[in-house]
Amino acid sequence: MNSPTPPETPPLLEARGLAYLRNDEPIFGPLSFRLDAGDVVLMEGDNGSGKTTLLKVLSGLLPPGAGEVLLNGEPLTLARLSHQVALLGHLLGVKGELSPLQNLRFAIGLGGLRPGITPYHALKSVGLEGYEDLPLRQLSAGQKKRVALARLLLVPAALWLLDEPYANLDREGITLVNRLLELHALRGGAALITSHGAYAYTSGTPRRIRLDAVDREFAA
Amino acid sequence: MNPTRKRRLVVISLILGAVGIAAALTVLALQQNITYLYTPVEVQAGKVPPDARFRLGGMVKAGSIQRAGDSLKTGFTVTDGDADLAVEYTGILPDLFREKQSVVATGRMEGSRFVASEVLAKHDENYVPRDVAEAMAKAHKKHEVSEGAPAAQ
Amino acid sequence: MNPLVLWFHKLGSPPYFYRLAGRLLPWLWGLGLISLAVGLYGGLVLAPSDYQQSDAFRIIYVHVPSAWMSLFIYGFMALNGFIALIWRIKLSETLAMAAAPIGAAFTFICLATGSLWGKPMWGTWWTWDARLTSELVLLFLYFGVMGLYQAIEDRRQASRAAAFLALVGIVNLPIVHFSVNWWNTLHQGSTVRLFGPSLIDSRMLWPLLIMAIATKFLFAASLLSRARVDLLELEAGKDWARQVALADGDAA
Amino acid sequence: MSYGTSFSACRALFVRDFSLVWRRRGDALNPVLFAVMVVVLFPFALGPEPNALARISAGTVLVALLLAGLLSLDALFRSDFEDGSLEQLVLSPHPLPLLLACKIAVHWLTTALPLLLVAPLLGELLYLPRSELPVLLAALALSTPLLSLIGAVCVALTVGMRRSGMLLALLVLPLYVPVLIFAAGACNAAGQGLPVLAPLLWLGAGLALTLVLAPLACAAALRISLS
Repeated sequence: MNSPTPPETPPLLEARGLAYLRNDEPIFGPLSFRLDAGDVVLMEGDNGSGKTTLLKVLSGLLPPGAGEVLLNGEPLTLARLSHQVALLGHLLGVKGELSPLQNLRFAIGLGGLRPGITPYHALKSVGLEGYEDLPLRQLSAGQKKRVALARLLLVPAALWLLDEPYANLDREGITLVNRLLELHALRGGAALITSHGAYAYTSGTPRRIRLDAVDREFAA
Repeated sequence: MNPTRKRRLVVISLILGAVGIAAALTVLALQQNITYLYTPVEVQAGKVPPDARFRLGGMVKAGSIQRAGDSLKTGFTVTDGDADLAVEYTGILPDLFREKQSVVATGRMEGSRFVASEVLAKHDENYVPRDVAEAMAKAHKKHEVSEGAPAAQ
Repeated sequence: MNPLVLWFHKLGSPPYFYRLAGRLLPWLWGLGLISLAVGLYGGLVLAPSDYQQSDAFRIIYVHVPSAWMSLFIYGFMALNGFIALIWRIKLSETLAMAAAPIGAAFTFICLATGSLWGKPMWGTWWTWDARLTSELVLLFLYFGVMGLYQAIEDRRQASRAAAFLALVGIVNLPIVHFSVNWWNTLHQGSTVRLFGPSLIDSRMLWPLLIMAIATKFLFAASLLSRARVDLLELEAGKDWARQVALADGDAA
Repeated sequence: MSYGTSFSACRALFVRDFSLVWRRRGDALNPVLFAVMVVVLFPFALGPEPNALARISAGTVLVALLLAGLLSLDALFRSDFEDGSLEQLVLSPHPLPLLLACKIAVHWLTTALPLLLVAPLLGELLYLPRSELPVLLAALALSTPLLSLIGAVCVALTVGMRRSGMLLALLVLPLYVPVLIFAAGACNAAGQGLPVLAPLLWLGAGLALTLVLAPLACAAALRISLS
């Protein structure tokens, strides 16, 4: 995973003519794009343009209305759902009653552990040293988000799907997200992040996709 | 083995195992025989424990109905062909209650008599026009007399 | 492609189904009402009265066909639900959900007429025996399917969830059907048999069979009427639906 | 790179759900209190005559426990759905039916098992004949897992709804009827000295099937309601 990806390997994630309909109303799409190892793509769109829905379709939570999602060249099915995907949604998936450490241990049990890192390390690198055993309920919204970011560091998923990762974060937190994304890209991972445009991934030159620009085809 | 296929195999073998266990338990349960009602022969064989409230099923024996003149009390005999049981009931009987009619009575044994608190008539799945029934009755009359005679003794 | 498969594909397309159903409907209603009239006349007037139950047995001409329909429609609903869940065919979702209230109505008729019949014959309106209880559970299952369908906003998700519930509830069907054979119940066994001779005189049987056919036609007719409206609502954004609405507006 | 074994995923789920229940241990007692309250209402309504109460005692305890279980059912996926943990569960690389089976098991252990433990007390309140108690407990031991499993499938179907209480009851109760009939049948038979094995065997057969099929159905239902 750490070696640079040769060009002939299939892309980590590919969307082909992807669209989603609710009550026959198109939510987004059709959309085609690909993500290779090392890519960070910023998915921009206004509120209600279907960013969250897109991430749910890409992670396999929602069946696509049209088109298909390919992970490593293979179509996404229920059986091979998300072995490679970590989703950070609007809802963080952490429990207020439990401490950061307990939350992370559960995430590891569920999703596996990336070699060479421990929950303590992960909490330290998101700036939560000293908060390991406090119930999450007592932390601020931004700190909860950091716990969720620490989860991404721990689980061995190559593809990160982040829904508005900058929301609720202070300036320092925003730089933290950018640093984590850079690190992930350098390690051969890829990330798709959504934003309504107020904040953005600034380091490097990320590819940007406008979600509301229907019918625009993006090739890598 | 490919993980998808392995998972499918596990699921299928689990389902088969569950179906097997369920089938075995069902066979055992069917041997136990859940009864909605007991017949006189079962009652006399002692299958019903004393003091149990149960349903008695059978045919009202011809000529066994005795109505008390001054009350709603009715006595009759329920038979299943092999055994008879005297039944006592106080109350209004359903329209269909008559001789040679299937009935289901709920109650308990008091001595050798069955005291019913409820009597329901069970009609069978046969529907016959009245004229046909009369014709059949005529044709079978001789047969029925010879059949009824030993039971009356 | 096989012409039959092709036809099914065509049938699955809402505009085609809408037009086909529109053409079939007058026939189905007509045949249904005619056979209903014939069946009722035959059952209530022509059929001789029973030697035991005299005229009370005539409830059979409403009770038994609705009992058959209550099971048949549930099976139909579950089958369409299965197709909807596996192949995600919109028409199947619509048909399954359109069938539920009709099935509930037949189940209710069956229970009500059975109750009316039970009072004079058995001596009770209701008894908790296996056949009656499982039929009541069937009614509740219909209510559950309808309630779940109403409760979810997204129509297609709602019909998939409700179809799933219908599939879970299908365990009840064999219980209803075989309850009289499995347990020694107050309810009598089946009179009309698919295999072997029926236990009913032919003069009494034919109106019953006509009524069975009439209820099938009436079910098909009301199902198609309901499904047409539902499809139009579901596809309100599509061109064909707009054209239908415009045509109706012109006609009015 | 390892995704961990399914066993460790189940263990993590057990550990988390039990610690959550421990953190909210006050709530965990509510079903028990509810069942006690329901049972206490019966002597008020029917009069305190021991014979009358004894006749209905087994059935009343069964219904009280069934209703208490129904009330606690709604919480099975509620908090996981509201904080996004349910999405993480569905996205886990491990078989969803297995994970759900673990969740249902924790739910049964923390809500139904306490009810099972107070059942003798509830029976005592209603003058349950001593001879019926073992049969009642056996029937409960077989039927409460069945109720949890069947209930979980219905909860999974209503998981996205804000107010699902009445609807859930409408979906669940028809499916509970056969379980209740067999459990009550065993108790009644015991009360009259009739053989009790057959209804218990039916419950066992149902449990064996549901144990495998309900988690699969629950997973399918959950995917429908999350979409």
